[in-house]
Amino acid sequence: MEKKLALVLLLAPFCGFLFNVFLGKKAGKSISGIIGTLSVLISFFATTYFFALLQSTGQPVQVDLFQWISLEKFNIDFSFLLDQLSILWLLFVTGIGTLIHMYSISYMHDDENMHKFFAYLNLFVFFMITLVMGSNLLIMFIGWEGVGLCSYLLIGFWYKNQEYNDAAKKAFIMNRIGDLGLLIGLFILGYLFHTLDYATLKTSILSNSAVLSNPLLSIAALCLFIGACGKSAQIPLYTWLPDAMAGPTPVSALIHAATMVTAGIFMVTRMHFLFDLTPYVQDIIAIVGTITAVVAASIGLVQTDIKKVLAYSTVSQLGLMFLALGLGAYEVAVFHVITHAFFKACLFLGSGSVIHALHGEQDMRRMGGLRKAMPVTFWTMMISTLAIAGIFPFAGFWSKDEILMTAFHGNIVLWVIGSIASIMTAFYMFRLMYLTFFQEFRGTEEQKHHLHESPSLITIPLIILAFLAAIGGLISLPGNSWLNHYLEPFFNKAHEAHHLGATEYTLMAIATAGALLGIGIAYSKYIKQNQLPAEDSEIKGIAKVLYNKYYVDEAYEALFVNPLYKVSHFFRKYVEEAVSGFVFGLGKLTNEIGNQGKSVQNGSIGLYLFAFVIGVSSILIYLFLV
Amino acid sequence: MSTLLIIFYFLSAITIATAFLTIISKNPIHSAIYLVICFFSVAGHYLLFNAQFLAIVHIIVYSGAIMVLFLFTIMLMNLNKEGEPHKKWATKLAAVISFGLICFVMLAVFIKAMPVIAAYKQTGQDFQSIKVLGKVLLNEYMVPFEFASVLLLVAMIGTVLLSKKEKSVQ
Amino acid sequence: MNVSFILILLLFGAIATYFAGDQLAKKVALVFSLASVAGSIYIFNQHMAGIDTNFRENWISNPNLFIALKVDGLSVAMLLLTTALTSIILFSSFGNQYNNSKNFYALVMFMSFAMVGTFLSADAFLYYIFWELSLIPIYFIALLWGNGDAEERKKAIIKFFIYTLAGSLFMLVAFIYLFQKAGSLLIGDLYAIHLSGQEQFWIFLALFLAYAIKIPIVPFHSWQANTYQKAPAAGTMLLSGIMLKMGLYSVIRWQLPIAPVAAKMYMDVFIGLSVAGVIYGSVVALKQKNIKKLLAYSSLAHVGLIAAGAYTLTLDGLRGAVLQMIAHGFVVVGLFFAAEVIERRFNTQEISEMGGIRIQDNKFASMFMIVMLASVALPSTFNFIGEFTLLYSLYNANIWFAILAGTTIILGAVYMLKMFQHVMLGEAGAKVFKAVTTQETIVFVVIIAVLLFFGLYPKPINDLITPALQEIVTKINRQ
Amino acid sequence: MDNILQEIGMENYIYLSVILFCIGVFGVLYRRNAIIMFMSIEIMLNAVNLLFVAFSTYHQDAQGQVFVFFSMAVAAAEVAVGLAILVSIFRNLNSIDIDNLKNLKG
Repeated sequence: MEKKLALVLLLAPFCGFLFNVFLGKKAGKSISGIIGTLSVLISFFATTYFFALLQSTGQPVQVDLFQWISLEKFNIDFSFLLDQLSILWLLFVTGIGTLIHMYSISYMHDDENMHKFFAYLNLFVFFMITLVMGSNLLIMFIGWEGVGLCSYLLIGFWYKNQEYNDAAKKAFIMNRIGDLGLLIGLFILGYLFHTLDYATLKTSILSNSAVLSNPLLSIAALCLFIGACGKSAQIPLYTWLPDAMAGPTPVSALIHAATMVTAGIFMVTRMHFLFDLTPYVQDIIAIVGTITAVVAASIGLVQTDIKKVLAYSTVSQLGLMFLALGLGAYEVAVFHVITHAFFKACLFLGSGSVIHALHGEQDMRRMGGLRKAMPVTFWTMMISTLAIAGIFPFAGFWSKDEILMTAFHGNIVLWVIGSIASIMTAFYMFRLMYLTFFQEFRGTEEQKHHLHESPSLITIPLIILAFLAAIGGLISLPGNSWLNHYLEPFFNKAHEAHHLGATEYTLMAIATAGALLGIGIAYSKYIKQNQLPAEDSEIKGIAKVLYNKYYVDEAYEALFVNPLYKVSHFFRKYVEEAVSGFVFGLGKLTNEIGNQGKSVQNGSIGLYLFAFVIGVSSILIYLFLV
Repeated sequence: MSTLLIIFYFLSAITIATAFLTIISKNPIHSAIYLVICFFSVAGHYLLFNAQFLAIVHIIVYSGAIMVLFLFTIMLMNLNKEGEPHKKWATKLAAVISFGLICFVMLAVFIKAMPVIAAYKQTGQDFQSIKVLGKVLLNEYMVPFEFASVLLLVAMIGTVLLSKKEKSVQ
Repeated sequence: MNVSFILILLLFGAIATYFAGDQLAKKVALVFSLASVAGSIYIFNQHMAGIDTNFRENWISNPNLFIALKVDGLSVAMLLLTTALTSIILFSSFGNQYNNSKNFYALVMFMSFAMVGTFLSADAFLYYIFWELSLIPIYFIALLWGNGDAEERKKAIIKFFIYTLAGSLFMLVAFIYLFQKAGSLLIGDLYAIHLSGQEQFWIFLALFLAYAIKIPIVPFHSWQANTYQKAPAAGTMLLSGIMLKMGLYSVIRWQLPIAPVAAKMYMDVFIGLSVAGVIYGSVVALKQKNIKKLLAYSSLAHVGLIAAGAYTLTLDGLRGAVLQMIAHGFVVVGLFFAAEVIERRFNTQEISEMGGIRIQDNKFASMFMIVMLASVALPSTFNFIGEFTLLYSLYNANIWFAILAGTTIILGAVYMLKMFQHVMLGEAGAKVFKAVTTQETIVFVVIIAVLLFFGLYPKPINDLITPALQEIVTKINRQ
Repeated sequence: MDNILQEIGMENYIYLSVILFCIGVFGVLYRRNAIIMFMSIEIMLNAVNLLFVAFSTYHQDAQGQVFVFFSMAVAAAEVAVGLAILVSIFRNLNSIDIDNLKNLKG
């Protein structure tokens, strides 16, 4: 029964995918969308069943299908595991997935390839479920690469535009760089422990104390983290995520905010027993996370494309999650993943609603004053913005506060930088809100004429998500955390409750004050002084550096891409020619020897006879005298 | 020094001298004449071995048939004059070198291969009379013998064909 | 019934195709090749059931040579691959009109015969004959039905022919030497002889030359790209799909077990060379403008990885190599067929002259994409199984090999996606892309089905090849 | 019956044959006249025949002599054919100088 239901959970989106691929066009847009949504909804219901089951029995469900890859020392099975962590992830993946599918029915309605869009989305959900449910690292890897593929397909959904295709390609390749790291990590683990199964891996790592001194263990952890960097857009592999905004907005919401990019966090949490044993790697994770958080936030300060702002905000928030991971506070990171999924999905969907209303306009300088025309969008986005800014009592407040608190206890520098990042977050999010919804509309007359609130298929998901963004913090209140309690069996340790002292309250106050500070600056700048971000050509000074994302793309281009192409050119032009020339040269040499030899064969019998005598003499000498 | 040895040296001297003269005579007719003498001396060697039959056959085949053929051909081509142009010195040098080389090599080979002979085998059996040879030839070597006749036949036909004047070619 | 009937079937098929006339030739060829597929499956069943289908007959008593065919997991796997791919290739060329098509199809069948013979032979002399025999049909196929300027083509094809022929002569020398030592060329006898390290080195090197040219391993690859480009699609598929595998198969079957000491001693050198080929092929592919050349270099990278895996001398490496050989066979046939489908319509191989195909024919784009993704080893495709196993075995040899060879994961994605982007995506160009025909679709569907099925469930192949490879590993580790 | 070699010695025959043979070789290389070259070849053949007979006596075996017979038969055939060829060459070229015969060059 469990096995069948688990397969239903896994395969429902896949069936949706197959339906949309083969019959979607014939079935029509509405049917295609409904089937797509339903298939994810089925998965969601199946997940809730497992959630309930887990709550009642407390036993994870393991589903073994068949042997997949055999190696000399061990086999890798096709099997799935439904434990606390994976069910938690599945809940919000399928839940938010359903909402976004629903949203897309309306959002993508004008697109001629809507059935394909739903096919890809379903495929994505399928791979995401595989990623989460896999009971060993390699099954996870199937999902890991699969979601990358879907991300590629969806970013390049409007494939007529080659720039979008470039963005899609970039995303895939950046991910692949991380994937290589991940694979190497897998190899090391396989080599050390002869298994890739989570449970077995855990017991063998924990039971084998000799391996602790093995530097390979740290290398493995580092390699896994490189993989996570690629998928979760951390420095140095983050540049694909902002570009990925080329895809349709629901894609940005689902893949590039709520689910796929959290796969890195999922994986690190999964392998927490490994990272716990490698403190150096944990330090690296924390530092990388913090730097990413502040760098991405600083770039977000000056972006003018509404989706780019959200994208950098996502990178920054992911950085904060990695900060938590690096400090060993996995449950805190998970908490932030969930709240972030709520409010960021809501923000993206809201921005999608705005873009939809403006017929594709994404530049905030051409927006403004939409508050009245789109009240539902405005209020839902406002709630989410408050949540991401960390205002009491919205969800973001609790989760971000926990991260900063952990940072404070871990290392004061990390805390300071993290706090700066969150102040920046408050600033640019409110900048976004002010520019989009307040003051006067700055677009064309025609756009103004068509301004309207989005249909209910779009607003309902927004409302639900906003609601979740508002109250999501309840699942893990300090001192009495349901989430921590829920995850206890997974982490295999009783969670020591924070006891809330004066320090904690002070920290909360500082965080709130910081957020308010950010909001205040934004208010004074964009409401009081009514400033507008400068046009592209007028951006100067440090803002220009920020606007151009610290020229990281250009640097990568100059450092890696161009040399690679140069080498390729060199190989193709010269080395290939040389090798080929060498071979041809051998042929020519033979020819030349033949030509020279030809003149000896001049038909003179005397010469032949002479050669003959010499030959006979040589043979005789060789046979009898040597 | 026994008589046989004297005869041997005498015959050998004739053989080598005439062979050499054959080679260096300017006039082909002279060469042919010297060759005949050379063949006769070789026949003398055969007689020395007591191989009378072979000696006779040798005289008939070589001195008789082959030499007559040679002479006829020379006459036919009207070559009885000393008109051969000289070869280049390089060719001559090459000839001398190969002569020396092959001479040296073969002698070296034979000397190296020669067993230390204390006494020669002497079975006392008759092994080279016509009677014995005939038996060997027609028993053990029956098939090659027949083939030799075929060979001669073929050679005859071939010769006729080759030396026939082609009518089509003017 | 022993395995020789498949050879007879294929040879007879070639003859029958020739006499069937231009009209019927392709159908006759397809029928016979499908029959050979059925025969291979029969052999597979017999083999799995443990029934001996080996064949051995005295051929020449002095020197002591046999007509010996060996059926073990490895050769059955290659047999299945060859017959299946031959059918696919034959079927895929139905869309082309060839002059003298009876000659063409008969040659393809004959080539299949020779290649199957190579895979099955258990006597080095027989093996050598088949090995060389397979060169003749492909030479004519490429020369007579190829594309591009006739002079240029002739140059490229003759280069290929002489190059590979020269390589195999070294192999012949090695076998003659081995014959003197062993007194027979039966594979078992060759495995059993004891050679000194010095002798092994030279034998290994001679065989390496033959195989390195065939596979090809950098720097012996310079025949490849041009030949692939000039040969007709079917010829390219035969070359890249099956003929390359002859080299790889021979490494596993002949080279490693005959000269294991040398193989171990110089393991790093040969792995290094192969890995260099991986990187080199990938990097060169980045800048290719001709689609068939690009695929040729990508193939170079992939087979480099396979060879590297085989030279690790571990069960994992060999198993990965065989799995990847099969997977690569299907993928590369699919890719070259896709190139051919485009060429049929656009009449060009230049990537710059393509583009906007997806918008015109989405079905083709999807199928091409799946094959391409398999080629970059996306998990759940067959190639991933092979590549994962290979990289894992390389890791066990040396972590740097794994990392360097692993760059193919990245670079492969770069050049393949770039190619896909410029060939398939973008606005529709001036050229009209007619929708793929049913016949073309069937080819793709078969290939994709194989790739996905074994990507998820490789156990049948695994069970087939593992005992045979285990035995070879034991042979390698003897003494 | 006495063995003649007892008196003369095997090695003397060998020397004689070798010298005769070498004279033949020398003649072939030295002369350009095809007929003389032919004669040189005959000298070489004779040298070999002589050695055959010598060894036949040495081994007290008739086989050597049998071979001489065959050798003579072959020589006869060879001379007949060879001279016929020469005659036809002479007819065509009006010369039998081998330096003029360069058709072997191909």
